[in-house]
Order: sequence, then structure tokens, then C-alpha cells
Amino acid sequence: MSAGPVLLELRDLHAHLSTRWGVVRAVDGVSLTVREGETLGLVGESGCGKTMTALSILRLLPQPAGRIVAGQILLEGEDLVPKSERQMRRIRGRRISMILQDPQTSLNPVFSVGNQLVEALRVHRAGPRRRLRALAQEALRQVRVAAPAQRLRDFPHQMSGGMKQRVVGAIAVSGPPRVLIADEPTTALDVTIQLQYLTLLEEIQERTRLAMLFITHDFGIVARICDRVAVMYAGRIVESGPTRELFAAPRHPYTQALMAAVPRMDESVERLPAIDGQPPALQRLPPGCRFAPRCRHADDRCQREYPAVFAVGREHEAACWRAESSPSR
Amino acid sequence: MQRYILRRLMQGAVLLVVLAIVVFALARVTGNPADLLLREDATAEDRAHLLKALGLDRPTHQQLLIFLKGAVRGDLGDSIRYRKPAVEVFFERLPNTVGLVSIALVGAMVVAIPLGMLAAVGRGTLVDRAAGAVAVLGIATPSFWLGIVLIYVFSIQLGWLPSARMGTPAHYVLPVITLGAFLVAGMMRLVRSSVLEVLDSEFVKLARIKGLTQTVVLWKHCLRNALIPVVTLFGVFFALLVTGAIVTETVFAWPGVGRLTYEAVIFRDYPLLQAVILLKAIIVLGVNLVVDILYAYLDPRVRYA
Amino acid sequence: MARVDTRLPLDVGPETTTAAAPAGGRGALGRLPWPSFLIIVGMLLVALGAPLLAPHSATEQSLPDKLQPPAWQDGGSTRHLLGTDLLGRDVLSRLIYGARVSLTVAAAALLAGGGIGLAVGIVSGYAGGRLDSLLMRVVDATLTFPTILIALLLAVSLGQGLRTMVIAITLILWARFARVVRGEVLTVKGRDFVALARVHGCSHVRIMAMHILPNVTNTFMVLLSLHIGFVILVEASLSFLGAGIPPPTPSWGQMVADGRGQIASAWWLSFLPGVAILLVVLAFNLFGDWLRDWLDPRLRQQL
Amino acid sequence: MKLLLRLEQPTSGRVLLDGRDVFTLDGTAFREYRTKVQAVFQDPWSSLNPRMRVRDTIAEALVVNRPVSAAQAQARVDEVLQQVGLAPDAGGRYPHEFSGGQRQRIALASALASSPELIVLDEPVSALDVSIRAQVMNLLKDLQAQQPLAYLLVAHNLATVRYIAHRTAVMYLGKIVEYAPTASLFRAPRHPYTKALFAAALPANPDAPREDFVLAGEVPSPIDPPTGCAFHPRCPFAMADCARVAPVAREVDAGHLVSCHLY
Repeated sequence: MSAGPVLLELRDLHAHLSTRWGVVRAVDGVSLTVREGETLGLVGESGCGKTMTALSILRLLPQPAGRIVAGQILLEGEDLVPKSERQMRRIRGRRISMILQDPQTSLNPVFSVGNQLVEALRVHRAGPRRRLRALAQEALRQVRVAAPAQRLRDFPHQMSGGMKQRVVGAIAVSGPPRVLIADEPTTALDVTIQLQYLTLLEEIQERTRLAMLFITHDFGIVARICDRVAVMYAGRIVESGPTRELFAAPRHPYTQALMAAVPRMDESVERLPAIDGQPPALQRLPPGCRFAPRCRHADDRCQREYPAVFAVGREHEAACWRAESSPSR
Repeated sequence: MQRYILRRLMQGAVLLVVLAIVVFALARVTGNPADLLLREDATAEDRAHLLKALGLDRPTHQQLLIFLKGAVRGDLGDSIRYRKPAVEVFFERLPNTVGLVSIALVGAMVVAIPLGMLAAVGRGTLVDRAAGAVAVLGIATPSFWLGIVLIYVFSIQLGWLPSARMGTPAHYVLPVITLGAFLVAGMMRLVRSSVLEVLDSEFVKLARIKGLTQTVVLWKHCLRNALIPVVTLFGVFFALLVTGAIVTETVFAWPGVGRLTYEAVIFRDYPLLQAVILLKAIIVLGVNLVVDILYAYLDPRVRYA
Repeated sequence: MARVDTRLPLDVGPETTTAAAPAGGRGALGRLPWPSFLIIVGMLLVALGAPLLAPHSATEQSLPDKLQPPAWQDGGSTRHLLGTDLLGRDVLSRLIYGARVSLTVAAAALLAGGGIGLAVGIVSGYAGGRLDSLLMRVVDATLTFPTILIALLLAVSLGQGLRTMVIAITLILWARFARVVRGEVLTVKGRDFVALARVHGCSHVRIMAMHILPNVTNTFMVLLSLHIGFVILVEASLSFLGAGIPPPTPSWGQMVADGRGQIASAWWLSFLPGVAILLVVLAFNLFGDWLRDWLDPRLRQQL
Repeated sequence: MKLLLRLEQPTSGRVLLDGRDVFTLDGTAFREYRTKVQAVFQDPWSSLNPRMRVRDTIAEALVVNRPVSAAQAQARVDEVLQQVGLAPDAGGRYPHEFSGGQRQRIALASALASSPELIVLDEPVSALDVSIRAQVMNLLKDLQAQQPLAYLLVAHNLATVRYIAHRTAVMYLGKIVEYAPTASLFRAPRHPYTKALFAAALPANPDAPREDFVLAGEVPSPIDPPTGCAFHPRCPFAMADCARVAPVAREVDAGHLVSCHLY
């Protein structure tokens, strides 16, 4: 898919959470861009800060614990960080939206699906009830929900998980937004339903050319629907690049190790090279490269100093001292 | 739904019969009820006379049958103190209690719901702390003592408000505050914690992602969900108060069923106590049923389950 | 040992910060509520050492000394620091002995009611099925019935006294304990280690004793601490209504009731015992809240 | 799976271990069975009793089924801890001191302690992060190489199955629809449901061919499964017979069984 202008750009974003275990540096200098009609995959293990990055973008960090401490969030060139809550409300839903992970809890159990869908529509356009109802039906039809008129009257508990997630999708794109963040939207779904849902997201994107930030831990999903990938580890992006290139030649040792550690569908492997140890706690980060304690190439410098970001190919960057030998930018 | 109500009614009936038997048995197991009625200087003849008058000279199982038969017909015996049917005495007093309790409950809700929501939204702020302190105090304050303190301050020292019995609207003020203090505390805690729970839910996050205003999120999504436990509590409180405003009514000499219960205890008016307990049980069961039906209306998950 | 979720340091999902956000401004981990703690310790000491601490007998009447105001008021004397009642009994001494009654009733009723509730809750929750629904039906019936009525009924039929009071409060308490403990057992039972214990070949008794019980003790302790105040209040209310411990044994609720008649002339008679009740209940409740936040934050929703 | 562990009773049919019906076992024979069959569950956060020392959890299956001395139990605990790659002092600690991967190792150690013949692995790695997953899968393979041990692996991730399993059975709504040596199954899946599963599994390869064999509809309720072949309402190849007659298993290749009217 051809990519248009940059719609969303994060510049050195830092977000902290104060917890009873100390200050957690959940997002610690994340920079990324997503273009119109493009899907960027944000990949990482649980607790690496993916979800917090997404919530920071919408300025919906858990209150009062979470706070953006530095950096910029540029939506079509406009910085969201200094915006007031009032201004953010006009932006949410209309210009940027999000699909949450768990369809079971994303809908309010005490209101009908129609009520919640109409509510989303009404935020950004006025109109008589009948017309909004018709729009809601149309929205459901677009996410391939059969018999939308009936479904609008249903309550969430009467629907299956896959169906609910479609409704959540319909609500998310009702704005219609220019940027959609999808936070592991298929993790809670069955394998066969997962593929249906991914296909649906692709269709929506083709139709509306929205920019999508797709958060996942599954390289299979990334390979399937993402144009570019950013790999996150302990609050930072360690490598980013076009999907095909990154899969063919990962440059950061973490990406390399992670990809090697995933068992393959298409070939039989005798023994997987595992990564020893485990990710660091985000309130006690090592001073140098976060991956250094587990990295087999780590040297003194890695332990001391966080590596700069080096270009290692066209649009392909890695934050690793070993990539320094490549032409720097 | 109808089958559900029917089943509940059946269960209630069983419960009442069991309760009636327990009440009946307690009076017999612990000595002859007649002994409670006799003055200390009564003769054996007086006793025999009374036994016959009360039907206590028959075998126990016959007594039970007579008692249950009477109960079904709405006859729970005569009050010893008032010398008329206990049921009648109860229903004379009931409106006074319902009036007092309704005002206190509605008043408490008007105060507690917004306050609880405010505390939840401003979690950790001064408002929240103040509300928390009020709640903690309200729960720990013995209501009989609060009533007496209020009487001392507002009736005796300041002379602003009447301290006892019914009459003018002013008579309502102190008892309502006494009842309300506890209510406000309990309700506010509940509203706060349920709103907090809802605020942390994913669907509130989605509502905010939609771009809804804080007001809509609060008053639509939070309130409806948070009201569910409050409604349950409302019913429980109503039942508890109608039956348990004993202390407050005693302090303020309020001629309601609570005060009646107290009198029945103090004067050992066993038939009256028996009647009061059974009638109150019916009220409790009825209110609980209504609450459960209301609950099903508020929460669609229950409706079809 | 606190049950600390060790996932937290790694897993920075939005859900983890919920628990981490300051809970109502109070209840920070490990910060003991000192004032509450001191009141509780003080009350325990007073109750234990009542004969040593009380300046006068709690029951001895002395009509010439009747209705003396507290020491700081006009006409008060240091002989009776908190004044005397209508029968000339020393208020301070009666308060000190009253603490004994309150604590004895609380301890006995909590032990009995809590113990029964714990046992019923564990068996009911673990066994499930018909036994469970039967027991829970009984619990519901008990809970819907107003507390005070049960006690009044018993007081009238069994006669007043410590024993009646404890039985009455036990009857109320066990159901509350059973319900919460059962709920907790259900979540524990659903966890995999219980299924694995069966795979390992454990008997049901062993599972209840080794796997279920230790995992509900936190909840039980929190329940106990949160109900001390409740029991003291119930005891005071019953005594106030004349259905508690019979006179002349002093109890706080009864002292408030006795003082009512003199409220206009001798305010301290009703006021001071009430303050004692308020402080002690407040202290126990705050302490219970703290214990809950410290041991088992999840319980916040249920209690 | 729960049936096999005798956590629940079957409505019909039998479970055989070494040729004996498991559900008729009682007394000592049942105790013996409890030592021979062990399990590891999916969620490492819920599979260890937080109030028991690791050592006691591991020794439990031994202690409750056989008369063993404390010293013998301790020796065995040390042995299995070493087998799963944990330090010996881990035994004295409580579960909350360990990470997910380590907990899964402890769970495995407690399954191994009674020297079982069979370990049921219910999604043993799906709750773990990718970087930890390979560690545990490798451990599973190593353990099997060291001792005579059978695994029954329950998993939804085909790549995991391919990596660990020798033979694979594919289930749909409580019935096995295809059963074959893993290599054979992955080379040529036959049953339409298996094919759909393979199509839905997303290989970590952007250049992988996109077999867009997207299944329509949702999984029906197992309480009231469709008549005939349970898969027919969603099957693109369904024929008239499929709705009426439940297919029987046929051998289509050496050891490769399929229950489908197409074969």
C-alpha cells in the first residue's frame, strides 16, 4: 500500500507512572511515525510499555499515577502534549481513536450496543435520532455484522467476543478518525476469528486510508498486516524498519534473538536458541543499553551508555552500538 | 420473570413459617410465656386462669397450630400492654416510621450520591479526604449517642428544635439527621468505591476514546453502573431502617414501630414482640423482592439470566 | 506475609496502576495508623488492668456524691475526675470497667461467629453444589433479618446477660463471615494450584487445610478487624435499649441510656461514654481499613 | 484433558493407562495413578500455592501418595530442581519471589517429582513471553531426552505443537477430527478444519503465501453441537451427507487418521 503524508509522529516521548513500587519509566524516549494509509506494528513483550505509549498518545494515562514528562506527540503536525482536556476531547474519536484489547470489558454492560454506538456518533455530529440510528446500522454493516438493525438492540452480554470486538471497531472508526491505534485487538479472540478481524481492519484501512498503529506481541500478525515495524524493549524502541527488511535482516541483537526464539510453522527445528534471563523492571533500569544484561554481544560500553540510533538501511534504524559501523545519519 | 417472582414468594413464605415456629418455640423453650406476664405477687390460681385465657394449657403442638392458623388469618394475638390486636397496634405505628425513614433515605441519597461521586472523581484530593473522614466518623458514631448530643445542643442549649415526639415538620429534623448520618456514611463509601471501579473499567476508557465529555462519562456510564449496588443498598437500608430505627425512635420518643419494638421488649409484651418481628420480616422480604426486580431492570445481564 | 503480586514490576499495564494509585489518600503500604493503634492498645491495657487503674469501685453507690460534674467544671473535684452519676458512682471507673465488657463481648462473639463463619465458608465454597446452595440460602435468610431484632428477641426469651449477648451477636456475625469467606474460597478454588493438588493426589481435607485455608487467612483477619467496631456498636446499642448486660455491671451503651434523663443537668453522663464508644469504634475501623489495604487490597470492593 | 486427570467424570467411554481403566481404580492403585500422571497448567501465576514453600509444593505428590521420609523427599526435591535448572535454595522460598518462566519451571519440577510416566501439558508456554517461551520449550525437550516420559501437549499454537509434539490430534467441538504424526500433518493437513487452522495461523514471514481461507461464522456452543459432522456449518466443502452422518476416522496415510466425508 502506498503511504501518504505523516499523520502521527512521536518525538522522544517520555511517560512515567508513580506506583508504590517507585517511579516506572513506562515510556522512555519513544520516537516513531505513522503515515496515511500505513500500518506500523509496535512489537514487544508484556510490560515493555506498548500500551502506555498508546494511552499517552490519547492523553489517557491512568490518573493521577501517569504523566507525560517530556517529548512531543504530533498529530498532523499539531502537538497534543500541551492540549487541554477540553481540546483533547475534540480530537479523540474524531481524529484519533483506539481499539482496546479485551472485547468482554470494552462495552458498558448496562447499555444496548445501539445506545453506545449512537453515543459515539453523536459526539461529532448532530442529527435527529432516526438518522443517527441509520448511521449506526451502516457502521455495523461496515464491520460485517449481520442483521445490524437487530444487533443494535442487543446488549453486550448477548454477543460473542468476536462480535463485540467488531462493535468496538465500529465505534472506534465512527469518527471517522485519521489515526487508529489497535492495542492487541485479537489477543482475546480465537485463531479463526482473529484472521477475520485482521482482514476487516485491512478493509477499513483500504477504504478510509487511516494510519494505523498496531500493538502486538505476535510476529505472525506483524508479518501479515504491518507495513513497518518498531520493536520495543523496556520502554524504548530498539529497532524499526519496513516489515520485509526487518524480518529478512534484523539488526538489533534483541530483535534477532526474539525472532530466532519463535518456533516456526513452516519448518521443523530441532532446537530453538533461547534468550536467557528476563526483561528488567521498569523502575530499576540499567544505565546503559536495557538489553545489555541479556545480550551475548554486550561489552563495557553497552553497560555504560545507552546506544544512539543508527540508520542501517532505508528507513531502517537500530539502537545498538554494533550498528554504528554502518553509515550513521 | 413471573416464575422468578413466584419462586421468591414461595421461598419467602417458607422462611416466614420457619421464623414463626422459631419465635413460637423461643417463648416456650425458655419458660412459660405466662410467667412473663404475671406480676410477682400473682397466685397459682391467677396463673392457671391466665394459662387458660391464653390457651397455654393445651399441648404444645396444638398451641403451635392455633398460633399458625391465627397468623395466616392476620391474627397474631393481643398486645398485653395495649389490650388490642398486636397487628392493629403495629399498623397504627407503621406510617410514622415509613415517613421518617423515607425522608432520611431520600435526604441521605441526595447528599451521598453526589458526594461519593465527587470523592471518586477527585480521588486523593482534599474533597476525597474530607468525604472519607466524614464517612469514617459517620459509621463509628453510635446513633443513640448522636441523637442525645443533638437534643442537648439544639433543643436544650439552643432551644431551636423540639426534642421528642411528632407534630410539626420541625420534629422531623433531629431524627432525620440522626438516621441520616449513618446512611450518608455508608452510601457515600459505596458510591465512591463503585464509581472508582467503573472509572477504571475499559468501557469508560472507550467512552473517553470516543471523545465523550467527562460529564457524560460520569453521569451516564458511571452513574448507571454505580447505581446498581446503591439500589441494592437502598433496599437493604430501607428494610433495616423500618425494622431497626429502634434506637433513633427510642431516643426521640417517636411513635413508630421501632419505639413499639422497644416497648415490647421493655414491658415483656411477648405477643406484641412476636407480631412485630413477623410483620417486619414480611416487610424485609417484600422490599428485598422489589429491590431484586429493580436490579434486573437496571442490569440487563440479570434480565435474561 | 503480605501477598504481593510480583508481576507488577514487570507488567506495566494500565491495570497495575489502579492498585498503585493512592487509595483515598489513606492506607499507604506499611504506614501504621498510629493514633488508632494507640487507642486500641490503650483500651486493651485499661480493660486488662481495670482493678488497678480504676480509682473507685464501678458499682458502689454513694448518694451524697451524686451528680458531681467532671473535675474541670465548676463544682468538680479531682476525687471524681469525670464526675459521678445519679447514684454517686464514679464515671471514670465505670468507663474503665465498661471497656472490659465491650472487649469481652467482642472477643467472644468474634471468636465464635468468626470461627463458625470461616468453617461454613470454606466447606460451602469448596464443596459447592447443593450443600453450598443450601448453606447460602440460610446465610441469606440470616442476613436479611435485622440484627437488633434477633438480639432483642433472644434477650427477652433467654434473659439478659453476657451469654445471651454473645449468642445473639454470634448469630449475626457467622453469616457475614461465611458469605465473604465463601466468595474468597471460590476464587482460590478456581486457581490452578487446587486442581494440581488433586492431580498430586491430595485428599479433600488436605486441600481445604493446606491449600484453601492459608489462602483465606488474610481475608479472615481483615474481616475480624473490621468487625470489632461493629460488634462494639451492636453491644452498646443493645445495652442502650436495655437488652444488654444487666445492671449494675457497667457497660457504655447502658451508661449513655442511664444518663439520658439527666441530659439537661449532667451532660457528661451520656456524653462521655458515647465518646468512648466513638473513639474505640473509630480506632478499630481505621485499623481494619489499614489492615485490609495492607494485606488484601482486593477486598476493598467487597467490604 | 480434565477427564484424564480424573478431575471430572466421563459420561461414557474409558481412559486407559498402561491398559487399565483409570476410572475404576481405587485405593492404592489410584494413589499409584496419581503419581504416574502429572500435569502442568497454562497460568504460572495461579498454579502455585502462594502460601506454600516451593519445596513443599514440589514434594506434595510424593508425600501424599507414598510413605517417604523427609530426607528422601528433600533429596528428590533437590534432584528435580536441578533438572529444571533452578538453584537448590529455590526450595526454601515462596512463589512470589519468582518470575513467570521460573514459576513454570517450578510447576514442571512438582510434576516431575513423583517420576510420572505421563505429564499433561495444558498450554504450558502460551502465558509466557516470547523470549521466555523458548527457554521452557527447550527444557521440556531436554527432560524428555533424559528420561522415559510421555507428554500430552494441549496447545492452540501450531508452531509450538510442531516444535514439541511427535504426533498431533486436532480437535473441534470435543471430537478429534484428524490425528497424525506431526511431520505428516504439517506436510499435508487433510481435514478442512485443520486446513483452516493452518490458514489462520500467521507465520512470522511477510512473504508467506496468503491462503485466504478465512472461515465464516463463529464456533458453535459445545453444549448443543451441530448434527452430523460438527464442523459442517462452517465447512466450505460441506456436502448433503455432512449434516446427517457423523464421519468415521479413516487412515489416509501411514498413521494419519481423518474424520471427514471427503476422504
